[in-house]
Amino acid sequence: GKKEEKKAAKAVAPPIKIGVAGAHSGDLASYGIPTVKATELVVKKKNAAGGINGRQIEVLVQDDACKPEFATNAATKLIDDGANVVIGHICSGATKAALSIYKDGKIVTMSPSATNPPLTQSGDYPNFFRTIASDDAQARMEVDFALNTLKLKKIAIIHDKGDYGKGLAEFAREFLGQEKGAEVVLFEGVTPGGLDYSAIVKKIQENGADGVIFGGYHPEASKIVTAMKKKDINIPFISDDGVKDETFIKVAGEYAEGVYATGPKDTSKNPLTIQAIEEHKKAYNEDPGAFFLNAYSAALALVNAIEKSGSTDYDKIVAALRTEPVDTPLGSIKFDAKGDAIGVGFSVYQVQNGAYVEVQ
Amino acid sequence: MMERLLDVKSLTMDFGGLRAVDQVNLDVCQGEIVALIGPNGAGKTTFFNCITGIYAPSDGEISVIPPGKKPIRINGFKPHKITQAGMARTFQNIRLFPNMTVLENVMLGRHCRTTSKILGAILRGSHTRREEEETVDFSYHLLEKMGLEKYANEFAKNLPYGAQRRLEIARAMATEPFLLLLDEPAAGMNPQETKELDDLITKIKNEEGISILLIEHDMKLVMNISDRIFVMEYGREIAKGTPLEIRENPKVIEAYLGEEVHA
Amino acid sequence: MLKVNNIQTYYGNIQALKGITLDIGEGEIITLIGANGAGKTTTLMSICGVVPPKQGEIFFRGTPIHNMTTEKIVALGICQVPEGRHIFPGLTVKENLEMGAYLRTDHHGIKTDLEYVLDLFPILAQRRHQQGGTLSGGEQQMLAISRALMAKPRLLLLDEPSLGLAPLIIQQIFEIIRKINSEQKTTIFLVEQNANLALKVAHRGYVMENGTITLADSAANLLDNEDVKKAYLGL
Amino acid sequence: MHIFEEIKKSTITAVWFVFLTFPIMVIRVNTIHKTIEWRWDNMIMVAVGSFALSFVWRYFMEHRQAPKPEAMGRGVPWIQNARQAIKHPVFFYSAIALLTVFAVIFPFIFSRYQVNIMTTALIYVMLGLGLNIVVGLAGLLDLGYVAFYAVGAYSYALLHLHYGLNFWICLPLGAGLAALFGIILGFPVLRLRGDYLAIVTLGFGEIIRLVLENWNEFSKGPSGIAEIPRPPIPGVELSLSESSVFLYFLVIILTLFTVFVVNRLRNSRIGRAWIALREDEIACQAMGVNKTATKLTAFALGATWAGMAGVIFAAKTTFINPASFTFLESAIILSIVVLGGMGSIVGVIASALILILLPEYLRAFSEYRMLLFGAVLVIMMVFRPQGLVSTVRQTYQFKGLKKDKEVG
Amino acid sequence: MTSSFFAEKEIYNGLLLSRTIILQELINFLMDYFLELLLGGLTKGSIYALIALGYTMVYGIIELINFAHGEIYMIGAFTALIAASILNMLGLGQITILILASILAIIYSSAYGFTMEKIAYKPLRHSPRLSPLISAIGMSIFFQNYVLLAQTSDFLPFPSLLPEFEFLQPYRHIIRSPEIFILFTTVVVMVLLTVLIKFTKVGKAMRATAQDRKMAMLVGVDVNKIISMTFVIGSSTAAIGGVLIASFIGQINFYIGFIAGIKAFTAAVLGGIGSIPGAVVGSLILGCTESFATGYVLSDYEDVFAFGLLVLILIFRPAGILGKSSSEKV
Ligand SMILES: Nc1ncnc2c1ncn2[C@@H]1O[C@H](COP(=O)(O)OP(=O)(O)OP(=O)(O)O)[C@@H](O)[C@H]1O
Ligand SMILES: Nc1ncnc2c1ncn2[C@@H]1O[C@H](COP(=O)(O)OP(=O)(O)OP(=O)(O)O)[C@@H](O)[C@H]1O
Ligand SMILES: [Mg+2]
Ligand SMILES: [Mg+2]
Repeated sequence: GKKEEKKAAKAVAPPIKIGVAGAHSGDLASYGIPTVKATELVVKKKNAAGGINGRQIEVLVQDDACKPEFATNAATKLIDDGANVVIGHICSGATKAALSIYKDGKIVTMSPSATNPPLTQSGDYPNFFRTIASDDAQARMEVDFALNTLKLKKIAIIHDKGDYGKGLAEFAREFLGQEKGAEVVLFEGVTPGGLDYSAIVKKIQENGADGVIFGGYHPEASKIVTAMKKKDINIPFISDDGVKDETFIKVAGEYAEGVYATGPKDTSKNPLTIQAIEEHKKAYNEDPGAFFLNAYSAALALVNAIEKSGSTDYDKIVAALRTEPVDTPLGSIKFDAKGDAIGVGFSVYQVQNGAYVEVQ
Repeated sequence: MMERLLDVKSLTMDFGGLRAVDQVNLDVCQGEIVALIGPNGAGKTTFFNCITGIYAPSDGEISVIPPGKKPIRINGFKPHKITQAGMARTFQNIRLFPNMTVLENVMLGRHCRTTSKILGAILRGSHTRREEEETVDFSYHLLEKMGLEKYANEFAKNLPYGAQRRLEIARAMATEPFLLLLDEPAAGMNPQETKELDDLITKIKNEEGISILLIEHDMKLVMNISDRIFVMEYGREIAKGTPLEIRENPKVIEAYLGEEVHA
Repeated sequence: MLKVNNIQTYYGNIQALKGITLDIGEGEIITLIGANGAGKTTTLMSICGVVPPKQGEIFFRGTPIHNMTTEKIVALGICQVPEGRHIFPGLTVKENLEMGAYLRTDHHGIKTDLEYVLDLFPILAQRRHQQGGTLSGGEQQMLAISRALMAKPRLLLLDEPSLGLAPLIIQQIFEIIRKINSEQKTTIFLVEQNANLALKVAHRGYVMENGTITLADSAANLLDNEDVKKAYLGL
Repeated sequence: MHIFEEIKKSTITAVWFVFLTFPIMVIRVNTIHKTIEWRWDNMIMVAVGSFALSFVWRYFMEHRQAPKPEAMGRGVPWIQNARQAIKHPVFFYSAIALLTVFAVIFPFIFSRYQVNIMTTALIYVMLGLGLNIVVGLAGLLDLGYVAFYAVGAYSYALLHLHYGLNFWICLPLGAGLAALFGIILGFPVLRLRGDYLAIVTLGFGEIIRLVLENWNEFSKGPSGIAEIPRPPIPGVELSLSESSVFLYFLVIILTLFTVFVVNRLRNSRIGRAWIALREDEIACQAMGVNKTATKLTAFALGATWAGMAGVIFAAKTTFINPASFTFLESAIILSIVVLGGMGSIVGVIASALILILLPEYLRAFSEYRMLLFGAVLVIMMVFRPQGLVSTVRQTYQFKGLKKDKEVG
Repeated sequence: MTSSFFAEKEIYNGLLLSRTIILQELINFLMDYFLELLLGGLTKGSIYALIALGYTMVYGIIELINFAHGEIYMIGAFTALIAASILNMLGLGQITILILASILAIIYSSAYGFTMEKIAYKPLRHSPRLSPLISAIGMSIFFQNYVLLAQTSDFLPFPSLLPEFEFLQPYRHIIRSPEIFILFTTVVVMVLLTVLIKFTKVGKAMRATAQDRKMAMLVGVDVNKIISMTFVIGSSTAAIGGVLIASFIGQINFYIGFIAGIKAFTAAVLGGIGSIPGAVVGSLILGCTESFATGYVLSDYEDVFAFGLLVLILIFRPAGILGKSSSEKV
């Protein structure tokens, strides 16, 4: 009797729905798909352990191809389908387009990868959170590192024309302009997906740069680094989170040696990280892709907030996100009033002997 | 002396090294049917293309003189300007608008004689409506004259060959030319149909007052209807005159006619 | 040689041939005359498999060809000079002629034949390296006929070969027809508007009206036939 | 015997596809980890799938409306039997009435998501009809149509950002600016033929996008422009869902306006000149049509509609960045026109609804969505090569010069 | 920090010498820059060319802008990667792997090209001209997502299969053997294709088919076979491109075909679509334009320059650089 009742109650309790939105098709799919996988891993584990407060979790996946118009459709669709919280979107542009809809629907949204500063800093989107540092924070760190540690004087800033890479590059230029003792000798964008970057590399050399700051993702970075090394241009190459990715090292191989990249504090020894990557390997038989840990952390943070607040109420979740720290692969994090993660320390890494090593 | 309508002086056309038309002089007067004949590749079609603006001639002077108006030098004019000036043509290889109806083909000929613009087309004011009605009216009557009215709403491409030829003539006439250029109108017609064409062309001349310049290989037709004949060979003019004169001209017989017609 | 047995051919839903029966003996010149739109071109296209008949049979030297693809039919030795010339506009005159000999492998023979046709039409020899598409109408017609001659077919189908040609050349074309028929024993099936000339050169003739054959007789008899005279000879 | 033949054919197909998909479907290498995975189950799936599908494919191939063999020189007559039925007034008007009622109550019976995607689809109807003028009527293959769409969207965004102009002013302004761009592009390129024109327009589309991406000072670059206001009603505050309903009706009205205009243009002096130019440029000029001017009007008019759609698009998403204006977008709009049946209004509307709503409804298949979309494009083209609706030209009757219109 | 070999250093040294030498050095230096940009441009151009050749062939015969051609190239690269990985495990030598992987890539790309033609284009032979274009766009989307789903969305490193020649080592900052290899292959493929099309019987049949399909049938050409063959040849060049380019760049994913395809198509049109040498010339010009635009102006706008050049050239030569403007006889 009693047992059955309990079962029934469990079955009746409606599931908690987590929406996952991002690019799952098109050229940027590789940045969106890992997020889906991360969320699914977290949710599977949680469900196996009995769900959140006895409620199972359901994942709703929506593709936006990183396009604003699809993003708004995906957002309305998620709201229609009853999503309680959303992980996404992947690109800053799509995120911006979708946010006002989530805001209107009172849905907490947490992006693992949208780095555009105004998303949090403008204060327009109180429902927005992210587990990645904003462009300006990373740019600040890169610039400081370039000036203070590497003592560079003439810096070439290269970007991939995307909202992430270019945004970051713009900040780097701004910060360098404020500092004395260094100048930006080159500020240019390369065509993403280009077949050959030897011309821009040659130009870097031509302008006498003694260091490069690159804003963008690893495919372009590895092509540029390779071209530089092949032309014997051995100047420091500093990049961002989009490059601090195992794939970069594998693709660029020996040419990756010596490249700097900023990223969340060394998490590779964090047991949660090791565990998350193991889970991924087991489930998908391959290494996780870009922003996987950020997404994994976002999922953990949201699950935690719902669990701690004991409800799916918007205000309660927001409060819990701000007050309840949660252990994630990125460290123990909670969120500040604007929505940026506190506790995600950032450091500078360098590729040494085929692995990223924290240098600062 | 009849009024001149078309006056071509030493027209020359080169294609790379090939001189297709070489210093040809030709004129057409009011109320005349003039024929242009000559062996294959003599440059007749090229001559037409030059005076209708499809090719820009290498050298020479082309003027048209609309009846009662001043001469217009049309060298280098775009084709539509020339048509507007009053000279319309047909093509050796039929060039209709295959996926438009027969009536619409003719209505297109009215394009340069009508004026309604985009806004008119959208708002369809009284002017546009009237103009449209007139266009339909005019075109339909033209089809009747050419004996094509039963095909009015057929697609042009589905017409029998002879009807297509006549439709091309009708379309050209819709532009209200004073001079009509016909390039081998009888090609592909059997003797019976050629006879009908003969009557039609004469009718156009007499009833519509349109003068005609035609290229044709059917000597029966040419000799029957033309007032004057120009003969070309290798781009040059080798003879001109009345049908009788041409028929007897040994140069023409040797180059073009052969013995049969003579006999 | 060729037996056409009650074929019916459609364009979409429109029936162009309503049961055509013909036969052509080895070494004959047969002509098919009829008004515009009677279905002459369609008959030729059906024989070549371009517009395959929906019903009926066609045999070429005993082989059924009504279900074959065009290139297989052509390989059996049937060749057509189509209505509208269909010169390959971007190929030079010489290349056009070589395409005519596409299925032949005797290089030597091709070469002599090339010389032969260029001899027949000196203007083509002059234009040898000009692109086919820029030739004058009559030149194209000559090229189309020459191209067919290059194939050395057993059966030559000619669709209005005199179209657009100067009187002198027309005479020459008909001479050639007679010549290849008598010298090379090529069988010829001739569709012509110029019925007068056609009937003079042919052995037998068919008259076609609205997709059916209305008359079949020897050429001489047809020339004398009053109806034919009135309808097709313009007398 | 017959069945045996069929099975043999399908077996061959299956074997071929197993061979074809072997490296991609069965083996998966990861050069990062130097692992190789063999997925034999996929092979079985391919074998079974292609075996079964080949039956379906052949069945439909045999039953599809065989492309009419076109004999040399002349075309095929158009047979339109079904059209007669549709033309019947009772049927026609009741269908119209039903549609109207449906359109009006639509936002009130369906969710906001449905309303939103319907709005998007209608925007594409406008785009399709606009491009239809250029491609379908005038026969100019434009692969960079999205450029004008971008011009419209950015006009609104930037004019609002810098000058605070509101939606209602920007709507005509955006359309006008796009038309201007159409003319600017048109002048140099209109003498190009066919596919050369296509690639230049493609290039033009890319240039516009690249400029928007690179010229931060002007367009805010890749990070885009946010907070673009939705269309306001003066004096009324709209909630988000109210304003999406309002937008929906606005787009319905504009779509009707588009249909009206395109229909009128098509059966006018200008429309005939466009079609004639498409059919035979040389003959058309020789009949007294000014080629340049006529083509330019087609280009400019087509662009106008793209511009208008762009303004609405910006107002709908409230955020725009250059990522929305890629070549793929042009390709999809072109697909709408071709799939609809070139020059046909009803066809374009139908195919816009299909092609835009389809990926949305395919969301249920998540990752297979785009795969299916690609396949659907191919299949629809293969089975309806002439488009959903083939155009019929207007016919006229002459008894008392009364016109009998027929709209395709 | 290893400081680079700075060009300035040379100039600085020059200061110690006479002014004329400075000038000389400066000129050398500028020439050096120019030369390197040029070589970079040529390399990039020949990369485009390998894909553009297939585009042009297919266009030449059925007047279809085969948007899925880039995807065939991508599939070629993936096949080569898969083959190379397996062969590598078997412990074969680099050259052997290169050859075997290329052969497999060619076989599979051709098979895909062949099948694609049969499914998506052949049923559309008698359709309006734009229908196959849409079908091609559909194919392109399909193939991208097919590889995305069956393989991965990530970039995968591609082993560098191309041999390094010892004797080029001293000049390696200017040009390296992979680049020479690519340039060389492009030229060889171009010459072979030109000979095939211009001078062989098959080539003539291809051109005839392109110009008048029905007439080609009437002179005995098996049109279906010729078209299939064109697709097979075009796809093979794409596969060769796939192997060479991927091992030059070092990474591939499912999207590389689309980007390269658009550029290659542009190049083919620039050179005069349908013309084999045109495709190569157009590609080289495009590659150099991009290189110089980056080197001397601004790389942000390199594509703007590329397309701008396209527009300019087409305005003055409406049928591309080597394309024959087929003046229609009226
Ligand atoms: N665009 C062109 N390029 C090169 N040569 C040309 C071109 N157009 C015509 N020709 C050549 O110019 C000559 C004259 O051609 P045209 O068409 O004027 O002859 P025609 O007198 O009309 O002959 P036909 O009676 O056979 O039609 C021909 O030899 C032809 O080959
Ligand atoms: N492609 C086509 N589509 C539809 N109907 C066609 C097509 N081609 C020909 N027809 C029709 O078929 C009938 C026979 O045409 P065909 O061309 O065989 O006649 P023909 O005797 O060769 O006439 P001509 O003397 O004009 O060459 C005609 O009524 C014609 O309108
Ligand atoms: Mg002529
Ligand atoms: Mg005929």
